[in-house]
Order: sequence, then structure tokens, then C-alpha cells
Amino acid sequence: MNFSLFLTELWNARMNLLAGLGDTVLISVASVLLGTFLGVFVGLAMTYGNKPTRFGVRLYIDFLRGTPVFVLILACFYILSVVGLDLSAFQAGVLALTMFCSSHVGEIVRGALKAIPAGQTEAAKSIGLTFGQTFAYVLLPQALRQILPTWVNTATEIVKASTLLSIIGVVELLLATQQVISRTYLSLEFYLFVGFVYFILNFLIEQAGRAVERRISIP
Amino acid sequence: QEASKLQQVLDRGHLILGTGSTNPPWHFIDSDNKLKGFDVDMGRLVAKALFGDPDKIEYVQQSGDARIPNLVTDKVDLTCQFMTVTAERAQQIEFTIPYYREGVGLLQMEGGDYADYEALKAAGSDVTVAVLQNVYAEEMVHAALPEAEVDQYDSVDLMYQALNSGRADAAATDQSALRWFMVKNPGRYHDAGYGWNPQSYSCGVKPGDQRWLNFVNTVLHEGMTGVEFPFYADSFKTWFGTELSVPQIGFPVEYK
Amino acid sequence: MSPILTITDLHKSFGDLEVLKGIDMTMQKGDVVSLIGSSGSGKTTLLRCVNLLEDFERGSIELDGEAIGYRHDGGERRRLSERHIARQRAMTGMAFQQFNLFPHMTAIRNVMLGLTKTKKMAKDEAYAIAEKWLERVGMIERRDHFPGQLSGGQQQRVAIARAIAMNPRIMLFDEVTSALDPELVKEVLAVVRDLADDGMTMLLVTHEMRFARDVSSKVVFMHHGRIHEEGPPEQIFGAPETDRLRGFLANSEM
Amino acid sequence: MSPILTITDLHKSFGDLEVLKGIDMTMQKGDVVSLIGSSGSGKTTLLRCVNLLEDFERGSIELDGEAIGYRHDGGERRRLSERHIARQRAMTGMAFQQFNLFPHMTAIRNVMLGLTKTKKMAKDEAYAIAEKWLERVGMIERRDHFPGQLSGGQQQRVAIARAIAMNPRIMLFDEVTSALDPELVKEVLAVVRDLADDGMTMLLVTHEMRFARDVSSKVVFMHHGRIHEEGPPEQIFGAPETDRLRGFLANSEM
Amino acid sequence: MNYDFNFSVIWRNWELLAQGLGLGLFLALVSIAIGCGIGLLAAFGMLSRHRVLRWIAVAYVSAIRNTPILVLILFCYFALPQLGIALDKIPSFIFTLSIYAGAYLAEVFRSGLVALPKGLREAGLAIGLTELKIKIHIIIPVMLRNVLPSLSNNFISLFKDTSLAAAIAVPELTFYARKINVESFRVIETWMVASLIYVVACYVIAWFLRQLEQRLAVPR
Ligand SMILES: Nc1ncnc2c1ncn2[C@@H]1O[C@H](COP(=O)(O)OP(=O)(O)OP(=O)(O)O)[C@@H](O)[C@H]1O
Ligand SMILES: Nc1ncnc2c1ncn2[C@@H]1O[C@H](COP(=O)(O)OP(=O)(O)OP(=O)(O)O)[C@@H](O)[C@H]1O
Ligand SMILES: [Mg+2]
Ligand SMILES: [Mg+2]
Repeated sequence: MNFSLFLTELWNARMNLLAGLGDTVLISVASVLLGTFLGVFVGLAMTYGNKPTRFGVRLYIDFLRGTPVFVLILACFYILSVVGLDLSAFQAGVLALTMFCSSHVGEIVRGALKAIPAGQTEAAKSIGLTFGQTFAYVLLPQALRQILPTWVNTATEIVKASTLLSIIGVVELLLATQQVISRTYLSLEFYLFVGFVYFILNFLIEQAGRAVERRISIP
Repeated sequence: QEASKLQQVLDRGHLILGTGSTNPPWHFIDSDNKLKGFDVDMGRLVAKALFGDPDKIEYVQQSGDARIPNLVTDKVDLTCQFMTVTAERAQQIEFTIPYYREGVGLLQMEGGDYADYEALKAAGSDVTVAVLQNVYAEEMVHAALPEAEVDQYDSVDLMYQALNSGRADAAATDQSALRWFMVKNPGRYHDAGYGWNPQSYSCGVKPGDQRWLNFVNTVLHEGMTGVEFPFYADSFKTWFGTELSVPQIGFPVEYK
Repeated sequence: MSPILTITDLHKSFGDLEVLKGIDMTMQKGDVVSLIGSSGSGKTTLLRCVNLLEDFERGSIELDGEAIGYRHDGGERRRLSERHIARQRAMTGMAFQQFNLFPHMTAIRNVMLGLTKTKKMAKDEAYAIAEKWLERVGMIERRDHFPGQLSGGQQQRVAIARAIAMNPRIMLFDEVTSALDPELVKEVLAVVRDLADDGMTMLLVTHEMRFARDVSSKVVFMHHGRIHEEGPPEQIFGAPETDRLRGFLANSEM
Repeated sequence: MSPILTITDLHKSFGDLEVLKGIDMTMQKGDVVSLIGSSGSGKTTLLRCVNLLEDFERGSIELDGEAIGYRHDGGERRRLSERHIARQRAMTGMAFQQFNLFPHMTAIRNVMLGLTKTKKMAKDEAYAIAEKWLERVGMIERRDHFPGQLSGGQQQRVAIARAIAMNPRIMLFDEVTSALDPELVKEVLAVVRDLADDGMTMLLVTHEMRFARDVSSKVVFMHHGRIHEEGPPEQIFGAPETDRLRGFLANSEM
Repeated sequence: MNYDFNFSVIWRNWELLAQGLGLGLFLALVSIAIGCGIGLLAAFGMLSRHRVLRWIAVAYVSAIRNTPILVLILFCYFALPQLGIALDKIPSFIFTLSIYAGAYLAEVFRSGLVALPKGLREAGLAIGLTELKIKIHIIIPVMLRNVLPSLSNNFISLFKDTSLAAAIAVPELTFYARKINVESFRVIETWMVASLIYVVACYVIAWFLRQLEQRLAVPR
């Protein structure tokens, strides 16, 4: 390993790597937020929908969970452009990750809602709350607490999956690193480096999740 | 009828060029964080012809298998990304005239045991050739040096290391990569002077727009033989380290 | 005086199983009615129908003269809108065997929720009312505790306060002590007795015969989805008329 | 006749808590000793020391004249090797409160495991022995059932067979019936009694005083990590000497 | 959309796709087998009394779990040769996927081990078995049966992860799909068929694993 050369090259490439990191964060945040939003509806449809809705949503989830994210990304990128939906690689990638995230969140939300005892809904009804109010004030807050740990897991999965966007040419952190490697041939050093950066990212997410969990835990 | 791509590009004010970013000397991000390389220069040549300014380009960094889809779906105006011309691909997109002929070459240490290709060939089975691992690697080397020992390596740097340490007398690799390596390490290596396994590199455009294709062809052609020759030759020298001789003046060589 | 609750020919099935087979019952303001009967006789189901937690197929329930759950449109029976039913539910208060407090809210926020969301009260007004009722059930000191930090008996008292704070016409109690340890039963029964003494109209299911005898103005014995015998507690416990009731009482510890 | 089990000045602590504070005890071949005493007095811990499931800091335990668990090297006390201890453990058989059958093996395979793996017996020999003991505890019909398919009492009988099939010098029983429903207690006690009648040396912890009285040759009352009173069952149950024992017996149902 | 579907390229290349699918399954199978071994060691490591072992195991698991698998794949293939570990494409991928699987399985096994009643080990001790024999004959078999459902899930996600082998040109399903794509530009058809093959394969695998679970389940 050539450490000083590595440091020089790292310094040279810092702007590109930072831009890549920025894209990774942007992709992850966008996909997780959109995916969660969509996933909550997926979970609701699975829990409260009628039979045809549940069946349709089940298909959606199973399809997304049965397909490798990598294939999903390639499919989103190429198929949509052929159909005439003109998405950039970035948008197509975020779309794929969003769908992937929504299928996970959907399952999590469904599980969490199912785990709340029926008595909670009945108690809420008996003091005259409507379904919407029951959901907003009684079910959702309880579900959220149960969802959080798994949701944090999903978020780290998405950060990891964001590397797959490099395949369709989105210059996120991994591709930015590969660009440096292709110029410098310092593959060992830079792959270790980028692995470490991802580790830190996910580690931070985990810690943040734990902190929030502690804060909102019910005594 | 739709206006030609040429008009669209002119109206837009910049060219959208599809290329890669991880393969020097073709297209890569240099230490000044700019996309550079021979492919990139071909795009710049077209931009210069369009706007008189080689920098009026928006780059789309794409992976190898996005080359054709991005063209057909109009995500890029032009793709220059060391695209090997094959008949099958020519059914999907339209290739421009070639701007480089790739082949396999042999890299040797300066001042090694064998002077050039002829010496290597004469030495027969005494010669060891390092090559990047590949199903056809042995076959390919034997096409040039039928008796040579073939050592297959897993990565480019290992292959070069084999050469440096004298474990191999020559390394067989793409001529472009070989030349780039010589550019990066001036004075240490030389080319054995034999190339084989030819293939053409061309830019590609979306099929069905003859006007645009013609325009790009003209630009490339004049880069290699006409007014823009200095631009092309300069780029060639930068990436492949070789000084091109000036095209013959007088009767155009292509009609000979 | 017109009755507060009038149940007429109430029928209710779960699939093929007919659980209530025609119940008729009236209650006046201030009545305390105990429902007794063996397991599966339909006591809980009756309470849940009154609270509109279950649909019912036939018969009607009137609360303060207003038919609840359904309206009749020229012979056709239509379920009321979700919003309408929600409003009617708030007219009855229900206390459950399993307390069902909202675990993510403190005691006082549990009590306030219905006030602010269903009754649209301002926060401070709701707070004052919640305090009053928590005081009443002896839980004012624990107002900021979460359910998980309270004993079963304490949780049940908060749950009762939550129901009663809505100012219901009638309170429904479904075996409010049967999930509690014996020592905790007393404190909850004391609260219920206190409310009864205060003139609250109450319909309660209980297995505590001694308590039913003490507190009720009327006792109703249910059997197989029907009212089998009813009357003042002295009569039901002192001079049961049917064999069934005698058998049932013999098996219950007094 | 030299004793089978000799415990001398046994001390055992968990962290700061001294649980056994010097136990002395001897047992002859064929003795049946019951350990009684209130919860936390150290009965289980004593048994676990004899089975070498716990280390102990002071004192010694001798089985058939062989010091177990530790050897003395010129004044220094050293724990024996894992392998050596494993061999010694097989000299005592232990039946646990929670049965602890291996859930992925049939009854007979549970019994055979120690025979084939510890005693290195051939499969068929082990099978024959296992059958013999399953027969003895009345479980031969169920030999191919998995623990999950057996009732608690049946599981416990298999567990006893598993321990005894190893041909131990002494059997240790730790409240073998207290995880069982009342109806299942009897069948397990019958097995234990049968073994006692047969001359098996046994040390048992039990809360079943009547059973202890019937089956034991000696009863040991433990209190706070010490042996507080011991003697033949008639004396311990009939004429307890200390207040502690009297108090303990008064609280235990006979 | 007026796109005329044309699946003929795909039918023409069905053998390639089938080969790719087969290789993917093979990669997943081998990797999970090796990963099980690594995972077991790491799980016991995480529960070990020795602090150093525990630390190593925990570091391994959390480092691998928090690193994108694509980075691991590229690292093993392109960077490890610099350390003198030059594996060919397929062995390199199997190596990566095994290490990756090991980290995930370690967590599964660890929770499986923690959930086992303590009494099992003690009952084993009481009949004179050594710690190693207890692990082999009692602890591991019981734990494996208990964690079989999560093992199945892991197998399926590992199978899906084999699609990433395409990144280092291992000719599995995705690799061939991309190849057919570049050659024929039947983008929609190729990706539709490829996704479908994965989904169906996952269903089939899940079904098989459920059968296996039932077969191995301890009767109760
Ligand atoms: N949601 C339901 N679905 C199907 N059957 C039900 C449902 N709820 C109650 N039942 C059945 O209705 C019958 C009456 O039940 P109910 O709970 O009203 O009895 P109960 O008198 O309250 O008994 P207990 O004293 O055990 O609480 C029982 O046979 C019960 O199994
Ligand atoms: N592993 C342990 N770690 C710490 N303390 C322990 C442990 N095992 C037992 N103890 C403590 O040692 C004391 C004696 O426990 P032991 O189980 O021997 O009592 P016992 O007489 O068998 O009681 P019981 O009748 O409840 O089974 C108790 O105070 C117990 O809390
Ligand atoms: Mg009931
Ligand atoms: Mg004990």
C-alpha cells in the first residue's frame, strides 16, 4: 500500500468524492422519504383495503421483493425510457430505490398495525373517535415506535443499495471512487476507503435511530 | 417532419455527449476533476465544429451498456465511448466513420533481452508473455507468437508487475492501453511494433437522421485529414504519445 | 320520565351462531343494572351492541329517545354514517376488561383525547375536566404517568375516568375487575360504587355477585342469548325463581 | 461400608452472595435423602455442585472415594480438565425441574445419546439399554415420539430414564414435579418411588412433603445455605426440633 | 404507447438465461453453505467469554453488514490481488458472498443460540458430554431447526444478490440479460423476462425451503 500517494490522490479527488457523497446522501434521503411515504399507503392498503386491493398490493410487494434491486434499477432505467418516460439515470435510480423501499416499509407498517391489540381501536371508538382520528392519534403513534428499528434497517439497506446506481452511470460515491481508481490504480486503498465511508454513514444512521428510539420509548 | 438533430443542437446551444468516466485514456476524470480522454476529444471536436467552442458540451456519464439505449431514447445527441463497430450493433444505431483502430500490441521493457516483435517471434518458446486473464487469452497471444509461454494475470497492474520484474518478456494488451501506459511512464517501455486483432472504434448516433450523421462524419473526417487535423493530432499525441505524420497533400488518399 | 335506554327485540349473530336472541330491556336515569350469566351467554355482546362496537341485525336500541346505529328509510334499515355513529358512541361510555389505555399517552392525555378530538374542547378546558375525573377516581397524583407505569387497578381507574369524562348518558362496564389481582379489585369496585351512589346510570357485567347485589337497582340473568330472569337484587339472589338461575348462583362464589 | 457420597465443608458463592455456607453430608449406597427448605435456601445449588454444574470455592465432594471437580497439587487447588470433569459428571445422574429433553431427538435417542457419545457404546447395545429403561419408566410405547409430542409427566419420565441409563452411582432429582400439572405429578413420583424401592441411591429436592416422608431414609432441612436440621423422616416431620423447621412445615401443605 | 413486443431474441437466448439462472443458484447455494460455517463461528465468537474473540466477531459482523455488497465485490475482485489474493471471477464472487452471508447468518444464529433454553446444555453436561459434543449434537441441530425460516429468507436474498456478480462479468442471469440487451436492444422484453425469472425463482425457492422446513420440523 502506498499511503502517501493515496493521501495525495485523495486530496486531489476530494471535490469529486464529496460530490459523490452528496449524491449518495441525496439519493438515499430522497428514496427513503418517498419510499416511506408510498410504503405507508402500501401498508394501509394491505391492512384496511378490500380483497382486490390487498391482492393487487400483495402482487406489487412480492414482485418488488422477488426482484434483485440491481435488476430493478436496470429495468426502471431502460424500460421507462423506451416507453417514452424520459427519466434521467438519477431519477430512474431513485424511482427504483423508492419502490424497493416502499415494499419494505409496506410490510413493516402492516406488521406494526397488526401487532396493536384490537382493544386499542375499540377504546378509541368508544370515546367517539372517527377512523381517521383513531388512526392518527392512537394507531399511528404506537405503530411508529414499533416501526422505527426496522425502518432504520431499511434506511441502511437503501444507502447500501444506492451504490447500484453506479451501474447506470449516476456518479454517486462508488462511481466517483471508481473514477479515481481508474486514473490512479490505487484500488486497494480507495475501495477500503469507500467501504469505510459507507460503514460510517450507516453507523451514524444506526446511532441516530437508537437515539430517537430511546427518546420516544414509552415508559 | 421533425427538424434535424443538427438544428436542434444548434438551437440548444450545446452538445449532449454520452461517454464513460472510468477508462483512461479514452474517458476518465483527471486529477483536475475534468472529464478527459480521446473519446472526449472527439466530442469536443464536434462541439467546436458546431459552435466554434469545444467546451459547449453537456456530458452524460454512462456505463457501457447504456450506450445504445441512451442514443435510441434521445438522452444524448452523440455517443463516443470506445464503441467497437459490429454488424449486429449497426442494426440498432448508426455508426460514424471510425476514428481509431484498436488492436492488441506487445509492451516490452526498454533495453530488455528481445529488441522487437521479430526477436520475440524468433525466440519461440523461450519467451513468456503476460496477458490479462480471459477465455481467449492464450489463443490470442498464439495468433501473434505461436510458441510463446502465456502467463495469465488477474488485473492490469499485476500484468505490468510481471513485466517489470522480468517474469514476462512482453505484455499483450490493447494498443490504446499500452500507449497510455507508455505516456504515463516515458522512457521505460517500448512497443514491440506489431498489432493484431483489429477492431474499429466509431461514434454512434440515433438511426434515421442522415443530416446529423453526415455532419458528424464530416467533422471526424476533416479532423483526421483536413482543417482540424492539428486538433486530432494533438489529442492523439496527448493520449497515445505518438506524433502523427501530416496527411499527404495533393490527391485525397481515400480515392486512390 | 322517559327511559334513558330502550332495547327492543335485539338480535345478533356471528355467522351461523345466534348470540343474542331477542333482548328487551329499559333503563331509567340513575338505574344500575347488573348483567350476570354464565360464560358465553352474550353479556359482553349486548354491551358491545349498545356501544355500537358490533353491528346487529334486528331490533333497535334507543338512547335518550334517539335510535342508534341505524335509521329506517321507509321500511329499509340503513346503517348510519361512520361519523354519525362515532358521535353516538360518545353518548355511551365503556370500560373494558383489558383497560385498553393508550400506552403512548400519560394518564391525563388518555382522558383528554376524547374531549379534545371528539368534543373539540380547548386543551385547557379538557385538562381541567380530565383533572376533575382523575381526582374523582383517585388517580390525580399519577396524572403524568404512562399506563406501563401503573398497576392494573390504577389503569382501570384511569380507563373509567376516560370513559366518564365524555359525560356519557350511560356507563357500560364489562367485567372491569376480572383481569385484576384480588388486592386490586377492591379499589376499582370502590370507584364504581362511588359513581353509582352519585346517580350515574350504569349497565355492568360482573362476576362479583356480592358486588352486584350491593350496588344494583336491578339484576338481569342472561342465558343462551336471552334474558332468563330479572328483578331487584334481593329477589334474584334471595329468591331465584328458575332452576337455571339457582344452578348458576350455586356455582358462583358469593 | 464406605460412603458413596461425602460432602465436606462445601462453600459456594455467586459474586458477593454466599449461597452454601459449609455443608457436610454423607450418603451410603441405597440411601434416599430428601432436601427440603424454603426457596433460596440453596438446595438446587447443592445438587448442581454435586453434578459439577457449578464450581465451588471451598470444601470437597467425594463420590465413591474419588474427589470430584478439583485436585490438590501440593496445597494448590486445581480444577480438573474439562474432559475429566465430563467423565465425572456421568457418575451422577440429574433430573431437572424443566426436563430439558433434547427436542430434536425421539425419546429413545435422548436416552441413547449419553451412552453412545460419553460411554462410546455401540448403537445396538445402547438401544437395548435405552429400551430397558424406557420400559422401566413406562415409556416404552412412546420410544419414537419427540418430546414435543409428550405430556410433561411423560417427558420427565424420559428424562429420568436418560439420566439413569448412564448407570450413575447416585441420582439427583431437583423438584422433578414442580413444573407439572397436578394430575401428572403422580406418575412421575411413582417412577421415583419405584427406583427408591429398588435400592437406587438418591438425593432429591422436593416440595412434596408427603412424598418426602414416604420415600426417604433421611430428610435434610436447609436454611440460608446451611443444614439446619436432619434426621429420619419420622423425626423431621413428626417431632421437629427447631422453630424454623416447625415454621417451614406449617407453611407447607402436607 | 405503441411498442411492438418482440420476445424472439429472448426465446433465441433462453439457453443462456437458463445457464445464468443455474449459475446464480449455484453461487447462492455454495455461498450460503460456506456462509453458514463462517456465521456459526462468528455467532459463537459473539457469545464467547473471551473478550478478544467477541470483539473480532462483532467487528466483522458490523463492518460487513454496514458495507454495500457491491463495494465488497469490487474490493475482493480488484483490490485483494494487491494483497496477493488473486482469485478468479467466480471464486472471488463466492468468497465475497460467503463473507457477506456469514455476517448476516451470524446474527441469525446468535439470536437462535440466545433463545435456546440453558437447560439443554446442562442436560448435556449432566450425561457427561463435553462442550464440543454438546454443540455438535444438541445446540447446533436444535438452533438450526429454530432459525430455518430466517435462513430461508437469507437464502432468497443471497440468490438475489447473485445478480451483482454481473458487475465483475460473472455470467449469471443478469449478465446475460445485459448482454442480450446490448446486442438486441429489446430492453423492455429482456428486463421484463429477467425480473419475472427472478420473481418466479424466488417463489419456487421459497416453496422448496418451506417443504424442507416441514420435513425437518420436529413433530409436536
Ligand atoms: N367476534 C366474535 N366472532 C364470533 N363469535 C363470537 C365473537 N364474539 C363473541 N362470540 C361468541 O358469542 C357468544 C357470546 O359471547 P359473549 O362474549 O357475549 O359472552 P359473555 O356472556 O360475555 O361471556 P363471558 O362471561 O365469558 O365474558 C360466545 O359463544 C362467543 O364465542
Ligand atoms: N446463577 C446464579 N447467579 C446468582 N445467584 C444465584 C444463581 N443461582 C442461584 N442463585 C441464588 O442462590 C440462592 C440459592 O438458590 P437455589 O436455587 O439453590 O435455592 P433453592 O433452595 O433451590 O430455592 P427454590 O426452592 O426456589 O428452588 C438464591 O438466593 C438464588 O437467588
Ligand atoms: Mg364477556
Ligand atoms: Mg431450586
